[in-house]
Formats: sequence, C-alpha cells, structure tokens
Amino acid sequence: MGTAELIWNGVAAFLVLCIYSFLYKDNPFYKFAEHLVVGVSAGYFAMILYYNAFLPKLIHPLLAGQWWYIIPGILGLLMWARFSRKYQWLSRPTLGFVIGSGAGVAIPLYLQNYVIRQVHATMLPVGFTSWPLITNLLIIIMVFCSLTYFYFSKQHKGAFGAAATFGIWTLMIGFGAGFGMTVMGRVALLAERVVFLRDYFAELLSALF
Amino acid sequence: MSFYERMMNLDRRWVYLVIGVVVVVTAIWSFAVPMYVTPEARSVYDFVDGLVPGEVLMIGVDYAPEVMAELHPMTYAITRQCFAKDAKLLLCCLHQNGPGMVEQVIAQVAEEYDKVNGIDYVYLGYKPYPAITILAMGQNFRIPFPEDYYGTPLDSLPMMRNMTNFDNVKAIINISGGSGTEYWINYANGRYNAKLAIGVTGVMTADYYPFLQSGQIFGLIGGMKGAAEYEYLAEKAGYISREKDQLWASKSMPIQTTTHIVIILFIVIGNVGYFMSKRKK
Amino acid sequence: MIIFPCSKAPRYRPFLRVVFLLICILLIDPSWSLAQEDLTESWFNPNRVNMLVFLVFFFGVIIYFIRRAKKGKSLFIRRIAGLDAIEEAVGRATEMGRPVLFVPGIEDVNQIQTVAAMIILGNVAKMVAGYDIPLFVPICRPFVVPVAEERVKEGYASAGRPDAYNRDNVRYISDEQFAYAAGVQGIMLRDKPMANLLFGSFFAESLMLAETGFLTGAIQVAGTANIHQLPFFVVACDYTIIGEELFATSAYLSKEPKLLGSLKGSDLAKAVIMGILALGAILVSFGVIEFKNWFFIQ
Amino acid sequence: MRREIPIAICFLFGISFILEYFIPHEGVLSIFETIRQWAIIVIAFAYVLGIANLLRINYHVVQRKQRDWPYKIILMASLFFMITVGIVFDILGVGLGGIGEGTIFGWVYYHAQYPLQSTMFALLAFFIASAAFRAFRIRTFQASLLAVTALFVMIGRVPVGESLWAGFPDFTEWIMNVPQLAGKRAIMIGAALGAISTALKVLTGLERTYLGGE
Repeated sequence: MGTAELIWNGVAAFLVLCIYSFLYKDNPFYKFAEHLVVGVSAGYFAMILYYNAFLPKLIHPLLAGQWWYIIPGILGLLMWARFSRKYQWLSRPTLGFVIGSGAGVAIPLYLQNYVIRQVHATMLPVGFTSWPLITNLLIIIMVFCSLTYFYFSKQHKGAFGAAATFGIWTLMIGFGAGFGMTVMGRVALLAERVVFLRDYFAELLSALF
Repeated sequence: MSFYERMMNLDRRWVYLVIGVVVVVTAIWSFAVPMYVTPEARSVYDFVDGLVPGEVLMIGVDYAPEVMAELHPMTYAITRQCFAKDAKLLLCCLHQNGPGMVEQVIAQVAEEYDKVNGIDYVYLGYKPYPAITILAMGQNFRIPFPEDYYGTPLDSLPMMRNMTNFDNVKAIINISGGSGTEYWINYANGRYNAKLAIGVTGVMTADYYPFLQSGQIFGLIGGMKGAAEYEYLAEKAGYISREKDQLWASKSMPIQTTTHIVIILFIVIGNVGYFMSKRKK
Repeated sequence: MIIFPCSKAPRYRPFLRVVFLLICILLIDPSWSLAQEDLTESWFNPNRVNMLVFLVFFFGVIIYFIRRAKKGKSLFIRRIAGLDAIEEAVGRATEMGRPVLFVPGIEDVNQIQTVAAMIILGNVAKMVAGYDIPLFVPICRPFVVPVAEERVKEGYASAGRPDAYNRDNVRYISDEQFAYAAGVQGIMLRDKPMANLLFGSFFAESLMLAETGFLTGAIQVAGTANIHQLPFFVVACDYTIIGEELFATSAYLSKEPKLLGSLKGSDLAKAVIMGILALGAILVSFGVIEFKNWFFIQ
Repeated sequence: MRREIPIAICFLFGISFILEYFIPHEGVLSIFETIRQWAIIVIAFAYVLGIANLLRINYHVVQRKQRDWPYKIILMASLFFMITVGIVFDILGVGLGGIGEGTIFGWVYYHAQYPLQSTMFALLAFFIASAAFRAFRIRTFQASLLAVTALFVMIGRVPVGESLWAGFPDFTEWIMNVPQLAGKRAIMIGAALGAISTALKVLTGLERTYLGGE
C-alpha cells in the first residue's frame, strides 16, 4: 500500500468508526458522517442519472434524430412546473404517466408471479399414506388458514376465527424462520467491515514502524 | 431493580459491546469449525466435478459489490474447480454494477491456470433487462451479445464456433444477489430446459427451496454457509488452498459461529430474567 | 350475462358465474396450449389465455362490488386493527405534543405500495392537522415528493387548517437506501417523534429504522407487503400491518364507501382461489393433472 | 380538465401495459420497451426537484441558524463537490473529471461513499442482535412460536447445530419448506390481490388522491 492509498483508506477507516460510534450514542462524529453520506450520495445519484439516463436515454437519441424522445423530454420538463405555485398542476400528466405505467406493468406481473404461479405450485398431491403426502396436506391447510386471516368480509369468530388464528401461527413461524435465516447475512457484513479495519490497522502499523 | 429484572432489561449497549468484542476477537484469533455439507450444495459441486475436459459450463453472475462478501467466494471456487477440471467456461453478467468485478475474477483465475481467453473461456459482458437477455440467449448467444466483453465478435472466438445457445452448455450456474434468479429459473430452465443451479445470498435462500423441491434447479448454494461448504469440498479435493488465501467464506465461519452463539445466549438470558422476575411477583 | 346459470341465492351468483366461465374455457381450449412455436409475429400469446381469464374475472368482481357499493348497498367489512393502531399512535403524539413521523418506504411512486402509503399519509395529515404538532415525511425518491406534498396539504386543508401546513416538513433525503436510513435515523434521534408510522415498500433498512425508533421511545406502527422485511417489523414495532392489510387499510381510510367494494372483490377472489386450490389438490391426488396444468404460465 | 387529462393518461398507459403482457409481437414489444425507458428519463428530471427540496430545507436551517446547522453546510458542500467533479469538470474538460475509475468522483465513491454505506448496512448485525434480545421473550403463545423458530433456525444455520443434533439441518429445511413456505404464499397471494385492486382503482380514476387537491 502506498502512502496515498494509506491516507485514502485511513479516511475510509475513520468514517467507518464514525458510524459505529452511533452504537454508543448520537454524537458529533456520527452527525458528521450522517450528513456526509446524505450529501455525497445525493451527488452520486445526480451523476448516475446524468450519465446513465439523461445523456444516453435522452440526449444521444435526440441527437441521433430519434425525434419521438422529445415526448419524455417534455413530460420531464413538465415536472419542473412544480417550482411555480400557479402552474403546479401542469406536472400532473407526468404523474399520471408514471403512476399509470407503473400500475399497468405491475398488474399482470403480480397476478402471474404472486397469485397464479403460487396457486399452481400449491396444488400438491395429498393423502395420509406417506410423510410427503401428509406434509403436502399440511402446506395446503396452512395456506388456507393464513389466507383466512386476510379475509375481511367476515368477523373472525367460531371455526372461521380458529382457522385465522392457526393462520397467524403459521405466519409467526414463517417470520421467526425468516429472522433466523437473515442473521447470518448481516453478521457477514459486519465481519467484512471488521476484516477491513483489521487489515488497515495492520498495514498502518507496519508502515509506521 | 432485582438481579433478574436487570438481566431482562439489560441495556442494548452491552449487547452491542459483546457482539463487537466477539467479532473482533474471532477475526484476530480464528479457529477451525466442523463442517456439514448440505446435499443441495454438494450436488452443485459434484456436477462441476463430473465435467469432462472440453465440456462447457456457463456461469451467470448477477450481483453488485455490496453482496460480494457472500457471493464472491462461490464464483471463485466454482471458476477454479472448473478450470482445474479443464472444462470450458462461458460467463455473462446481468447486474449493472457487476461487469468489472467479474472481469477481475476471470482474469485472475485464468492466469492461475494458464487459460486463454476465447479458447478456454469467454466472457460475454453485461446487458440490461435480464429477462429479455436470457430469452434471447436461449435462441442464440449472438442476439444479445454479438461481441464479447472485450469487443471481439463471438464468431471469431474459437470456443464459440460450435456454440449456439443453452443446448451447447452442460449446465448454468447463476450466482445472484437479486431478482435475476427468477428469470433464469423461469426462462432458461422453464422455457429452454437448461440444467440450472443457483448460488444466492442468505436472505434469499429461503425463497428458492421450493424450486429445488420441484426440480427446477438441481442445486443451491445458500449464502455464506453454502459458500463455506463449497470451499470445504473444493479444499478437500485440492482445487483451492488455505495457504494461497483462497478460502474466504470458510474464514468467516468462526465469526458466524461465535456471533450466533452470543445472540442465542442473549435470548436465553433475556428469557431467564423474564421468567424469574415474573415468578417473584 | 344471460347465458350464465343463476342460482336462487344471489350471494353466490358471481361465484357460480366464474366457475361456469372457467369450465367453458377449459372446454374450449382443451390443448392447454403449451405451444412452443415462434410467436414474435403474432398478436396474442395463446399461452396466456389463463392469465386473461383471471384478469377479466378479477377486474369483473372488483368493479361489480364497487358498483354495488355505489348503489348504496351496505357491505360488511370487519374493523381493521391497523387503523386503531394508527389512531392510537397519533393520539399519543398529540397528547405529548411531540411530532409524528411518516416514512413512506423507499420505492418510487410507480410502486403500488407507495401509492397505498400516500393514501394513508393524507389521512394521517388530517388526524394531525388540528393539534399543532409537526408531521415529518422524509422521502427517498424525488418523484414521491410532489405527491406527498399534495397529500399532506390536502389533509390539512380538509381538516380546516391549511395554515398549519409546513412545506419544509416533507423532506427529500436521498435516493440511496442507507443514506436515506441515516437521514431518517437523524430525524428520529433529534426531533424525537412520538409516533413513527412506517408504511410502504421497505428493504434492509427496515430494522435500522424500527430499532432506532424503539430507542427513542416512539410508538411504532409499520405496514408492508415486502415479506422479507415483515419479520423485523413484527419483532421491533408495536403493531405490524401485514401484506394485504396495508391495502385494506388504505381502502378503509379513504372513507369513500364505494372504494371498500374493492376489498369485497378481493375477498371473493380469495374464496375462489381457495376453492381452486382444494379442487386442484384433490384432482392431483387422484392423478388428474390437466386441471393443474391449466394454471401453468409460460 | 386539470384532473381529467392526467387520469386519462394514467388509464391509457396502464391499459396499454396490461395489453402488452398478452402481445408477443416483436414490434410491439420494442415500442413498449422504449416507453419503459421514458419513465427513467422522467425520473431523471424529477431528481432536480429532489435536489431543490434538499437544498431549500437545509438552506433554511443554515439561514435561521437552527439546530445542527453547521452539519447542513457539510451536507450541501459534499453535494456540490460531487456534482462539480462529476459533471462540471467533465464538461469543462478538467482532468480527473467525470465518473468511473481514476476520477476524483471514483475516489470519493470508493473511500467515502462505499465504506459509509456498507458500514451503515453492517450496523444491522448489531440491531438484529438487540432486537432479538429484546423481543424474543416467551410471553404469549404467538411470541413463543416466533422466538423458538428463530432460535432453531439460527442454531441450524451454523455448523455447531449439526454437532448438537444431526437432525438440525433437516429440521431447519422442513421449517423453511412447510410452514415458512405456506405463510409466505398466503401473504403473497393476499398482498398481490390487494395491490392489483388498488392499481385498478388508480387506473380507472376511482382513487385519484395522488393528484392532490384542485
């Protein structure tokens, strides 16, 4: 590691420690790091949008004579009508475009991936003769009861209520499992950071002495 | 406040401190962890191990530097194993922040094994819209990737001469930190019947067991632990070695183990405190 | 509509029509068209007939129930617990004179969850308006800013307090997930809101926000349809609105009875799905797989 | 008119995208792909609104010398710095401008933004521990289910689990494949139906609150 890199990595290590100081309590170092990350990332995104969206998706096609790109250009400019109190309403068509196309794309995809595919996958052979069949039956019962929990047209009382309660139990087991599975990934992130600090300080010590 | 109540309401900063100390201490003084290999990770390993020299394996790398800690070890281990078996490798990247990272991996490992670009491996590079790209590759690799990452036309690469689409690769392994996996399953496997295995982050692992169960994927490497299992197998066979610092996920396993134990202990302490203080009342 | 068989009990009529329609389609399209031919020149994808049927059915029932509600027929919808939780949290904040924080998730306004969050936001603004406590709305995507501003302004106006609206409280923070989380944590730590309402599409930052919120002693109500983040909200928040309840809450809060019709519609769809599931499982158990195959989407 | 035209646009684009799902025609797909790209362009324009909002609010704080105002200067300065080295330098042709490796922008990304972000992300390791410690109490039956499952899965995920009980991996897998899967499916189905019905109300203009008041 050269001196320049040692200094740059020192900056990074200092910022890492600033963030971790938050774990003790809010303090000026954390505040500094917090405001820095917000400012830098806002600038970073401006870059990303300028270089990956504005230039290649609007300016370059327009320069290449694809005149229809003027439409998104106008829609985009209309958003700036928000700066004026009087002409604010001009930004609404753009909102309509973004929200409408978002909803339109989402509807068939949600139905396909989260409803029909799931229904298809849940139609499992059931029975009482072997363990896999019993497990399948259990899956279907659990899906049923959990769906009952999301049923709004009926009070959760009696047998219906019992099913919904069993449904919520299923959900809780699922949440517990989800939590347990995630711990490892989060610890991996911490380990990566600690290894970074460890290696940096080892380098620093060997450079100094 | 009684002892048990104090135990129950321990300040969170003690939890943080203990976790921090344990992680740092384990990072400095490591120890060996016994390893159990899950069948879903072993089946990926066994498959790659069964490749005959000259056969082509495809790896789809779809992740950004943020999840490198968990996924990079898998990419490295599989690439090394594949080259050690003298199999050929076809790579592509469907995540916008990934292409440079993949290039690094392949360049480094190819050098280790004296493999030549265009003959022993081809790196196709990056294209946006994974769904469309995968569908197109199912027809012909040349539709989305007329040239490889370095700008050479595919037709002038010796390895690509007899390769049209997924029918010409033995299997695809997708290593992914996001939704790209869905597309590989739905399109590469679902539509074109390509043999598919995946390596995903720990958070995502749970989502893909159903596909393993239904046979849509033949193997699954799940998160840091899956990567460590793979490294364990690869090390035993001599494809990677601890001396050359080629095991990363395994190095993190002691930290995982101690941290998990600490968290579990804290949960137990909290509950003991809760029960005992309730009993006193 | 005449060709559909009608039952004497009108309650079941829509259900029977759907079943009838499904059977018709199954009869008309016996190949289940698992065709693999090149479709790049055709105008309809026959592999997706099943999707079309569901879409038409689902749209049909929703519009049917909304029209029924418009006609003034009363529809029973059970009380949604999430609503009480929101009201209670806002109530506590007003009692204590401390701010309310509303976090609308980190996705753009073209995500339906964000739209649902915006609907809820308008009503929270209405609740808060009368009490002279600030309502902070930190935002992650610039496109959400105008929508949130409008919703808050309108909420204050409809409570008769347009003067209480402070434009500076709807704050764009950053597009970057963790920079945004850092900014929201900053608000939590230093402005000490009493009620943290987290609604919308959340990712890994969910637990950072919920834990910091807990630290500051706020009452927290969270709601998301992102399954992977629900465990963390359930663990760290006082009340969690799960999945569909988020949309139900927004429908309920919009206070227009006709919009509740959509809840009825999706309930009916759920009932049909349960029926299909049961039927499918039984048929598959007896070795009949054609019915199941019909639900396969390419 | 101020409301009808936006709603009409919303409806038009929404319905077209639904239809697109059913049309495999290559020409049509490429047109829709182009329109999808438009959304990205429009968002780039909206970003200026975001930056303006950020600057306005922070400028107010500095101007009125409100709490923590010196930090707001840091925030604004770092924002301007990034934009200057990223865009202005590039346009003016100053060396080290633009984005990518070997630019000032790249250095700041690798040595400030990336470590800051990944450290924020890594804070989760601590939060997940404190949340588990606090919340996983055997208070009610539901809470116990949550806590016990989490505990089992956590033990099952580390190699130690297997040495405690050989069945741990299988047990964890069963939990993932049966109750976890079933619960997840039910939430997915319900949430998707709720989302679709909300989307439909938005498309048809029944739900138009997003447009704001007159």
